[in-house]
Parts: sequence; structure tokens; C-alpha cells
Amino acid sequence: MTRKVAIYGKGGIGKSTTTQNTAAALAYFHDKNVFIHGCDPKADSTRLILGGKPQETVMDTLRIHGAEKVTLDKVVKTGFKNIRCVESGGPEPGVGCAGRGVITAIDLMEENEAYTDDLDFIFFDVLGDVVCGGFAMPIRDGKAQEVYIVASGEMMAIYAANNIAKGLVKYAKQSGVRLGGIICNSRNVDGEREFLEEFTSAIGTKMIHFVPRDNIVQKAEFNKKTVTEFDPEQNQAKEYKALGAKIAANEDFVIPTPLAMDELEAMVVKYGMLD
Amino acid sequence: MTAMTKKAQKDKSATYPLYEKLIKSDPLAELDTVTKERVGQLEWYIMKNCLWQYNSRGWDRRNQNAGIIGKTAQLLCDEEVENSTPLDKCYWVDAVMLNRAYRELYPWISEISKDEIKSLMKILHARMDWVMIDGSLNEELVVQHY
Amino acid sequence: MPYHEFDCSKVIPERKQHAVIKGPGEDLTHALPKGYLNTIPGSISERGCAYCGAKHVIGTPMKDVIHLSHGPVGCTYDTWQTKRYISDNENFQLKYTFATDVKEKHIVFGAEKLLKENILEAFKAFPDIKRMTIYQTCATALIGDDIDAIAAEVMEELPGTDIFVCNSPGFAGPSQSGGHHKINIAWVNTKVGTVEPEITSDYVINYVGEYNIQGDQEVMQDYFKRMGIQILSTFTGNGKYDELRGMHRAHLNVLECARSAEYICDELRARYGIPRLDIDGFGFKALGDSLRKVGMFFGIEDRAEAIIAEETARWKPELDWYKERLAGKRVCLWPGGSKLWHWAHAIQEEMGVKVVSVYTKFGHQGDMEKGIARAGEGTLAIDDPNELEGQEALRTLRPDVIFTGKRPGEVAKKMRVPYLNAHAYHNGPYKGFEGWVRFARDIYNAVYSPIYQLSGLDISKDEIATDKGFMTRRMLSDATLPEASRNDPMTGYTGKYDSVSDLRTKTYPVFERKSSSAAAE
Amino acid sequence: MTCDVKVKDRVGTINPIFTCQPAGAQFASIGVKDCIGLVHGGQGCVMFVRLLISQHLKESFEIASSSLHEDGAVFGACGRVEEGVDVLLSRYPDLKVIPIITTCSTEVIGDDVDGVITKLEEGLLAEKYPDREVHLLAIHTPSFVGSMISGYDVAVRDFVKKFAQKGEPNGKINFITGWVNPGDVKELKHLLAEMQIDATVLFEIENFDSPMMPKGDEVAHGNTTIADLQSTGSASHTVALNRYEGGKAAEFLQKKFKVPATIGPTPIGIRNTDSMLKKLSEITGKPIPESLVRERGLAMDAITDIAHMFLADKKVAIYGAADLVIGLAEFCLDLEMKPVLLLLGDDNSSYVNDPRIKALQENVDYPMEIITNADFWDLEDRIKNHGLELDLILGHSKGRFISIDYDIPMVRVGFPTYDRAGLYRYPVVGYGGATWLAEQMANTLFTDMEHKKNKEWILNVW
Repeated sequence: MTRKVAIYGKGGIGKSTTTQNTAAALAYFHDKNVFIHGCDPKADSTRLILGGKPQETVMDTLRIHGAEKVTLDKVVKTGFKNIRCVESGGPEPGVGCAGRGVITAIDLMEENEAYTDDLDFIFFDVLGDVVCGGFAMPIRDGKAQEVYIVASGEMMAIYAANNIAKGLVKYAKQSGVRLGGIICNSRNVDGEREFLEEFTSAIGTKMIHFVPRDNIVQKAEFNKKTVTEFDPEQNQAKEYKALGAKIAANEDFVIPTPLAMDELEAMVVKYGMLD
Repeated sequence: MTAMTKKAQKDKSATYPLYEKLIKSDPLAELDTVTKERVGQLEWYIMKNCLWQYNSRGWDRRNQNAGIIGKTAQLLCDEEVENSTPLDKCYWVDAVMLNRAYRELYPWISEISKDEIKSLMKILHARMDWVMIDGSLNEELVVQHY
Repeated sequence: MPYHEFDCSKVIPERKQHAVIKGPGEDLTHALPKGYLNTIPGSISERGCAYCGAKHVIGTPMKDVIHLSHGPVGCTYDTWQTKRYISDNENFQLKYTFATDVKEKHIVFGAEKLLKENILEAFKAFPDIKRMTIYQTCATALIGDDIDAIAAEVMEELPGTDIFVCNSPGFAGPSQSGGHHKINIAWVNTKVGTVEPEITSDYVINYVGEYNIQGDQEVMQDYFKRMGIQILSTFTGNGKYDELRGMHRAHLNVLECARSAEYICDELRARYGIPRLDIDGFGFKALGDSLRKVGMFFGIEDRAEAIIAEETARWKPELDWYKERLAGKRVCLWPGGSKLWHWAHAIQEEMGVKVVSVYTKFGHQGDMEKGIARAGEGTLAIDDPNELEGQEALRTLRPDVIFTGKRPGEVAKKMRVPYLNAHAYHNGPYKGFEGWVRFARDIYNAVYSPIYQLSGLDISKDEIATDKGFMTRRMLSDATLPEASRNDPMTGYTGKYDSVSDLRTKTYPVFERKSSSAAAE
Repeated sequence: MTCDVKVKDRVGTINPIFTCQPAGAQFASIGVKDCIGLVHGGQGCVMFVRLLISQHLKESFEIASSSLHEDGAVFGACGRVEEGVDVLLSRYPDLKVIPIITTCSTEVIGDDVDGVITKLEEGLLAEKYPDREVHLLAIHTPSFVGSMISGYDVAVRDFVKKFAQKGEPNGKINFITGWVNPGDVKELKHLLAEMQIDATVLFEIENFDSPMMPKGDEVAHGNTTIADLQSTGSASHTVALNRYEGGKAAEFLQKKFKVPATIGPTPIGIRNTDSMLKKLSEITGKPIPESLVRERGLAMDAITDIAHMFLADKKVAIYGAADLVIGLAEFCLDLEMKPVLLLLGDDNSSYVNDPRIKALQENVDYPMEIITNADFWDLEDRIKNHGLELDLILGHSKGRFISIDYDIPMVRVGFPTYDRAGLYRYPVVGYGGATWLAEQMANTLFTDMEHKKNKEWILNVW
């Protein structure tokens, strides 16, 4: 049975990196069959898996050839460890409607039956915050059932995580989507682990894994690879292996209880991160 | 051709004044039946046949009522009426129509004194302000833009 | 407050405040329904959207213009060829409509490039047309295309062209009225004052709020021309784009349909000091008074009187013929906006019918004020009646005829109530002296149609008169009239089927001009 | 090859031939009994479509709007769907089916209609209407995709998808008519009856030609019931007459319930009606009865009077729905006429691969143009600026001014035909339809000959 996972998080927090490294680890260490659907108009959710191979996005194909020309062989590329990748794509900033692009791309993938039953994991890597209906698409009916939020000890990352939790609550009832936990992508700020542990338990979930900061990630990225592919013996690869294992084994999925602004601010103050 | 390229007068729609509530209750309420009767007739004609009292904002209705009913009163009393500006002229035009109709429909007007006419018209003015503005249920009268 | 609660609307209590029955001795401070509020979802209202209000109702009657809607094709198609605003230039505005045909890819990536190509294509297809209006729709409003920027760009590239942009997406407001409002303000903000018109008379007016339904504008224009008055522009029926850019030079705004049209008049009053005079083209008295007022304003009342005398002599007898035969007939009035008050009193006074209800589809409280004031006691007034309320009212009021739109007309038909098209007319125009008789004729023909008599007969149980091969309207309408009336040689309306086209080739008297300085005041 | 298939070479639309998807879904929805569609979008999307359909049928019917206003467009308008469903249920006691039909605005803001339906089923319906049979379904018809034709196709499929169940084989066939008139449904049901075939007809809109009764209590409505829709899953076969108006539903039933599907032919003209009957006979094993042989004979007799004498070589332009246009063109060829221009009014890219179009390309021996994604300017521009000469136009009322301004006779056919009386009552399908069409075309040409004094004396003897 396929697990459909949506990864949310503040822009620039390292969603795509985390998603791809986790996916690679799941495929390499745990022998899982994985599919990544990038839902960010920037279309940078799959380059590490594809070794930088350019990928024609779903929306570009639709724009140039028309919807009925969008076929799997055109838009789905296979990379490291047979991880299948698709990018929704979308407009330049400031024009059109990126949210609509996400909706359309996922509809088209479903029409084309891209999400086959033999998959163990489908990851939806979704742009930053839930800004409009379109970006909630991956957590709607029949789409992702579990969500992981990538965060760090930085104030804005926590605000974003809290907002995403709010968006999730809205859909939890109708679509059955649940929060699987928060992934801490460490920024090496003081009290980060404690802060996240308090925050996660406050919103009724857990920090599923603390991914320490390690320059090897950037180095691998420079080589257009995930850490696992670049050098599986690296500690960081083990971290992602562990994260993958935890996600695979994860069983407590919750409807989060996002914090009110004042509660959140109190917590921020407590950890002295008001600068 | 220069006219073609001339830009439109781009000032945004003006903001218009709110208005004071002047009339606190129906001015007809306490009056004797004859006066009621007569003001009622004058009002009836306006409400059935005129449009000037319906301008869409309260402050505007206030001006219309004052302008037209005021000038009508002057005409009914055979006084000189100021109509030099285009706006005055519009009030005057409606006043003339009203004056004619009143004299034709309500013979009693020619039988009462000028002072009586003046006070009747004052009550009519208050009544129109009440019905159209101060006692009105129209919630758009206070909107300040168009 | 004499609210009227419909059985069918008990479950949506907020509707209760939208219907009133004016009781004895009550005035507007007692009886006025709420109006122009958000529609209740699923109530099956008759309201349209702000896009159609701007593009379809107000914008499109402009006759020398390419009307382009920026959005999917449906908005354009659906509103195309559903109105009867004609023009004296072969009805270009009725025949041609333009859609940018926005598709999925444009929604996602933006449709500005598409819009520009469209504008160029349209001007290319119609090289003689140099003017264009562009209307935003829901879809392009949501993706935030900058239509004004594209329009400006094209005007740079194609000298001699001029483009007006109206940003009034379908969701902008509770009803089409939102769009009426937006386009009025947009026009005065962006176009008025950009052309200096030629003044050819001492007496210059803008004729505002007249949309030339079946020729209304041309009928009124005939009277003004006969008075030697120059109509600088008509907003917007049979109107020219550039004439409307010169509105700021008129001496007087003559205002017919007061609602959104009122806004542009009041802005013209505030910005250019042009006063507004509200007139009324429906009904002999109202029309006569209107012409007198305009004449009086310019000091040429005698010219008005001459027309009134001539027209009244020609048409009044025919109107009275109908009045005698329509006496007491019960009428439901369900127009869109202005006809509500233009008709409410006049048809009772001059046609003898009884108005039993006044509805407004998209009007504001200010519109309903006039309708209620002008209608009699006990009249049911409904703001935005929905499907079930309309039917319930028909069942309880049992009118002889209803004036409404085409589709509600079909509902009435099944309930055996004849309908007249209140928006587009049956056989109009209805404005002007002759038009008013045409209106009475249409009511008479509807009410006394032998077919409606027959449709009530249940042949399975009712008495069937086997001695009759036919009935005429006259046999039905005169049955209870006195001998003299029954033998009246007159047979009602004697005008032509087309009462408008001849006006277009008519010649008018030339009046001596005073010095132009005197004219302005 | 003398027959080209082209796509309109302009990006924009000058006088559209089609409207958008929600209109198609709305037309489908009125065919279902105890059903009121709730269109999720601006009010115009309903008001004008109701007007359009009622102009065509000269009838009224209910379709509701969620009345999207400014706030909803920004903050999401699912709440208005919830309220709308409640208001409808509370005021229409017989209402059972509410399709929620999306539009461009609500698809752009991304309202989660499917999610709202789940929410309503677990909330409102369970709590407020526990003892009432209510079915909600989402029909996604963004206006910026396809056209009213694809909208109809999608809606038919979604109705079937919502209700179809696998039960005991009921021995019936599903008979999907496509976007037709009450008169067509009547004719088709007559043919089925003559063949003694028990069929579920989608949709039963015959009743939209409804009487005005002395009591004044008649209401026109569709007659396809929930049971009919449920039974489609247990049918022995599905026949979808129109490839682009019902084909999706047939394919769905084949895929999901293994109900074999036959798509086409659009039974316009003698030949297409023959092959429809043949296929029905093969599917059901029922013979084609003598009565239909005679009925066909009547048509042959009538058409023989006019075809080679009057209709032969007349140049025709046809526009509208692909299935209709192709069917009419095929019939015109049998009548010795020359369809020279076919305008298919949407951007469906699969038209070019339609075997019927391929057949035209391979066999016509005179210049023929087929334009897809066409608008009326494709027709008018050819007449006005490129010397296209026509004897006749076949199409719906929105093209009326081309016929009027260029003085080309026109037979109204398709949807909508509001500028002629009662056309919804007459079939264009079957033998009856073939006769009616041929005679309409002939009489229209006769009137034109007389109006133009063009050999009008020829009819002195006939």
C-alpha cells in the first residue's frame, strides 16, 4: 500500500534537499520504491535525484503541447535508484496563478495514473506556506494522507510551521490528512532542539528527527547528488537513513493543535529568539 | 488631435459630506387635520410625479429639497426667484412645474394667505426631509462616495 | 415594519426583510425592504453578475466599438445576442462580440500576451473601427492580468486607436448593479475630457441612462432634435465612444435611468459643474413634463409645448381606447431597475391597470423607494425575488399579466399568466408618445389573447361552447363595455410595425443660434 | 487531397460558436429527475445559461448558484456551497440530487469541492437530513478547459460514475443520446420500441416539450431517475451515439463495470440510422422489423423527390458540435450536396484523428475545409473577404446575422435555435429526422429562390 506524503515548510528551509535526501535514503538503504512530485513553480525538487538532468515540467508541456499531450513518458523522469520524478512547474513570480498549476498538474498525473500501486512512497514537495487553495491541493481528498513539516529553530520557520498546521486542520476533517511530525533541519541556533521539542509537543505532534547541519549536504548538492548517492558512508547519509526509517515506521498521525499568536510569541521570547 | 491625446481629469470620485439629522420625528404627527390634509396633498403630488427628491445621497437630497421646495414657495407667493446659475436653474425648473401643478390641482392654495402658504411649505419641506432623509430606511444615504 | 414573509422562505429568515406590503397611511419611513445585499446561495435568484452589468448592460450599447472580454469564451457567448439595444449603424454592437479565449495555460502562466494579440487581431479584422472596450472577467481578475498596461501599450503602438478598460469581474458585488457602477465611474475617471467635441447648438445636453432598447433613444432624440437641442452624447444607447469622451462640454445632463447613471451625472456635476435634470420618457404626462422642463431650462419651452400638443393629438385617443379596455387589469411589475418607478404610477394613471406588485431584480433601496412611493397601498414589493417567491406571489396575486424577463416569463406561462418582456420589450419601443401606445397595445394583446382564454378550458370536464368558431380580442375586451364603446370605430394602435427606422432619415428644422456665450448660462 | 483540417489561425475569438464547460454540465443536470445543479461561481454563470437554455426550449427549469462575491473570491467560497446545499434542500422537499458544478473562478481559487461534499455528507446531511435521500457530486468544469461539449461529456460521465452499481445483469442497454433535443429523444425511443429493445436512455429530456395545462400546474423537468443511473452498471451494453457527448461515460462503464461500449454512429441521415439499427441488432440479437423498413421507405420516398433535382451540388457550410456537424456533412453528401466548410467550435485536438473526418479527407473530390477551434469569423471572413460562395448554412441561431447580412439561406439546427419556433420538437436523428432535415433544406432553398427571384418559376410544376 502506497504512502502519500506531503512535505511542507517555510521557503528556503531546505524542504527540497530534505525530501530528496530522505527519498534517496529510503530507496538506497530501505529498498523502497519512491516517487517525488515537485509542487513548487521553481521546479527544483528533483534535480539531485536526476543528477541535474533538466526535466520538462507538466505545466510547460501543457502550455506548449496542450493538456492531452501530457504523457508520463514526457514528464516523468527516473533517477537515482529508480526514483521517479515529476515537476509541476508554473509561472514566473508575479504572473498567472501558480496554485492552479499545482491543481492541474496533480489532476493530470492522476488521469495518467502516474501514482502506481507498486510505489511505497509518494512525496509531494510543496512550496513554502499554504498561500492559496492550490497549494493545499496535495493535502486534499485522495491525495497525501500524511504531512511532515520541515522547520528549524528560527522564529520564522516556527511561524510558518504553525501556519501550515492551521491549514492542515482545515482539511483534516474532510480529507483525513494527518500530521506525521516535524523534521528539524538544523540551523545550529541555540536551544534549537529544546525549542522544537516544546513547540512540537505543544501542537500535539513530535519532532520526528533532528537533522544536524553538515556541509557535506552542500557539497553533494554541488555535485548534483544527494548525500546518499554522493557517499553513503557519510554520517549525514546515516541521518537521512534514520529519518527514512522513522518515517517508514511512523504510526502516530495527529490533527495538530496550532498555537495562538500570543502563545507562540511567549514561546519565542522564552527561547530568546526575538532578534 | 491634441485633444485626442489629452488625459482625462483623473481626480478620484470626490468624497461627499455626511449630513446632520435635522428632523427628529414626523413633522405631521402633531398637526391639525386640515394642515395634515393639505401638506399630504402637496406631498402626494411630489411622491407620485417627481424624481428630484430621490438623489442617491442624503446630503444631496437635503439640497434638492431646500432648493426646489424653497423656490416653489417663492413662486406660490409670486416672489422673484433666483436662477442665474445652472444649478439654480434646475431647481427653478422643477419648482415651476410644481407651482403650476399645485395651483391647478389644489384651488385652496389661491384662497389662503401668503404667510399660510409659507408656513405650509415649511412644513412640507420638513416633511420631505423626514420622509426622504432623516426618517428614511435607505441605508445608502450615508455612503460618502459614488 | 410591514414585512411580508413567504411560506417558501420561512427557512431563510433573512429574506423576510426583503419583501414588504405598504399598508394604509404608511410611507417610506415605514415600508422599505432591504436591498442590494449579498445573494443567499442556492436561493435561485434572478440576479446576474457584475461583469454582465458592465459589459452587457452598460458598455455594449456603445455602437462604434469593439467590445472585447478578457477571459474564457463563455462570458462573452452567454451575454451575446440576449438584448435588444439597436443602433443606427447596422447594429455592429449586437452582431459582433470578442473574447480573448483564455485557456488553462493562460490561467497558470498569465494571459497578458494573449490579450495583446487579441487586441491587434480585432483591430485588424475591423480596420474601420478604432475604438475598443475591454472587460475583465472572474478568471483574469483572479490571475491579476494588468489589462490597463496592455491597453496603454497598444495605444502607443497603434496611433489613432483608443481603448477603454473596465475592471469589473463577475464576483464584484451582489448583482449586475456592481458592474453598472464600476463602468460609470471608470468612464468618467479615464475617458471624459479626452476629446473636445464640436458644439453646434445653443442648447447642449448629455442624455444619460438610456440604452436604446428597441429604439427608445432614437425616439427621444427625435424630440430633442425637433427642439433644436444638441445631444452631445448618449450614455450609452446608440452612443458613440468619442462623443462620450466629450461629455464635459454639455450644458445639462438629462438623466433617465437613475441608479448607476446617477453616479456619472453627479461626478460630472462635481467636476465640471454640469447640473442634472431627472426626466422620464414613459407616459404622456411624465414625458410631457420632462420635455417642458428641458425646454424651460434653455428658455425654449414653446418648442416643447408644440411637440407635446402635436403628439398628444395624434396618439392620446388611441391610448384612451386601450385605457378603457385595460381598466382594473392586475399587473405584476418585475423589471430590472428603473422601469419599476417609471411605470408603477404611469400605467395606473394612463392605462387604468392596477399594479399589484413591484419587484426589483438587482436594484438598490433607492430604486425601491420610488417604486413603493409610486405604487398604491397594498402593493407587494420584493427585493430580488427568487424562483419560489416569484411563483408563490403569482399564485396569491393572480395577476392578469406580468412584466418580467424571458425565463421568468416561461414560469408564468406554465401558470397561465401572460408575460411582457420588461427588459427588452415585446413590440417596442415603449418610450415616447407613440411608444406608450405600443406598450398599451402589447398589454392589451397579451391580456385579451383568445388563446389564453382557451388555455384555461379543461375539455374533459368544462362546458365547451360548440357554437363559436372564433373569438376576437375585441369580443373579449368589449363584452362588458357600454354600447358606445363597443361600436367605437377606433381599433387601437394605428402605427407601423417599425416605428423607428424612418426617424433616421428625417430632416429637422434649423434654429438661429444666439451668441455662444449666452448659450452656456 | 482536397480536404484540409486546420486549426483557427487567430488566438482570439470573434463571435464564438460555443460557450464554456459549465453550460454543458448544466444542460446535462436538467435531464435528471429531482435534481438541481448548484453552480459554484459568479451568478452570471447560471443566470445567462438558464436564459440560453430556456430560450432554446421555451421552458423553465431550476439551476442554482452559489453566488460567489468578492469576499469568497479572496477567502475561498466553500462555505457558500455548504449554505447553498442547505438552502436548496430546505426549500425543495423533493430534491434528491445536487451536482456541484465548478466554474473558472472557483477552479482558480482552488475551492476543494470534493472535500466540502465529504464534509456535508458527514455533517449537514447526517445531522439535519438523516431520513432523506440526498446525493451530492462534484462536476469539475473549469471554463478555461474545453467547451460546453466537453462539459456535457464530463457531466454525463460524472453522473454515471456517481450512481452506477454492479447488480444482477438487467439485460438492458445504456443508450446515451448526446446533446440532443426533446424531439430527438422521442424519435430515438420510437426506434428502440420498434426494435423491442429495453434501454436506459440518458437523458430523458422528452418532457422539456411540455404542455400548458388548464390548471396552470405543469412543470417541465428531466425524467432520468437515480434508479436509471444506478442500473447503468448492470447493463449488457452501452451505446453512446455521440463520440464527444457521452463517450466518456461509455468508456467509464466499460472500464469500471466491464459493460461493453459501442460509440457512434451519430444517427443523422439514412445511412447512419441504418448502421445504428444494425449495431443495435447485433448487440441485442433483435431483428430490424418490417415496420422500420416501411418507415425508412417513407424517408426514401420523400428525399427522392428533392435530392437530385434540388439539393444536388448545393454548397453548404456547417458549424457547431463536432458529432452533429460531421453527421450533417455525411448526410449532405448522400443528398448529393457539397459541404465545403465545416466549423468545429472547440480546441479538442482529437478531432483530427476522428475516423469520420479521415474518411472525408480521403474521399471528397472537391475542395473542403474543416476548421477546429473555429469561431464565426472563420465563416464570415471567408464570405466577406475571400469569395466563399454558399447556397446554404446549417447551424444554430448565434450565427443568424451571417445568414441575414450576406443573404444566404440557413436551416437552424443544433443548440441553441431560439430564433425559430418549436425546433426542439423536431428530430434530426433517425429516418424521421432525415426526412425533416432534407425537407427543411429544400423548403428553405425554395423560399430563397422566390425571395431572390432566382428561377423561382421552376416550382410552377413539380
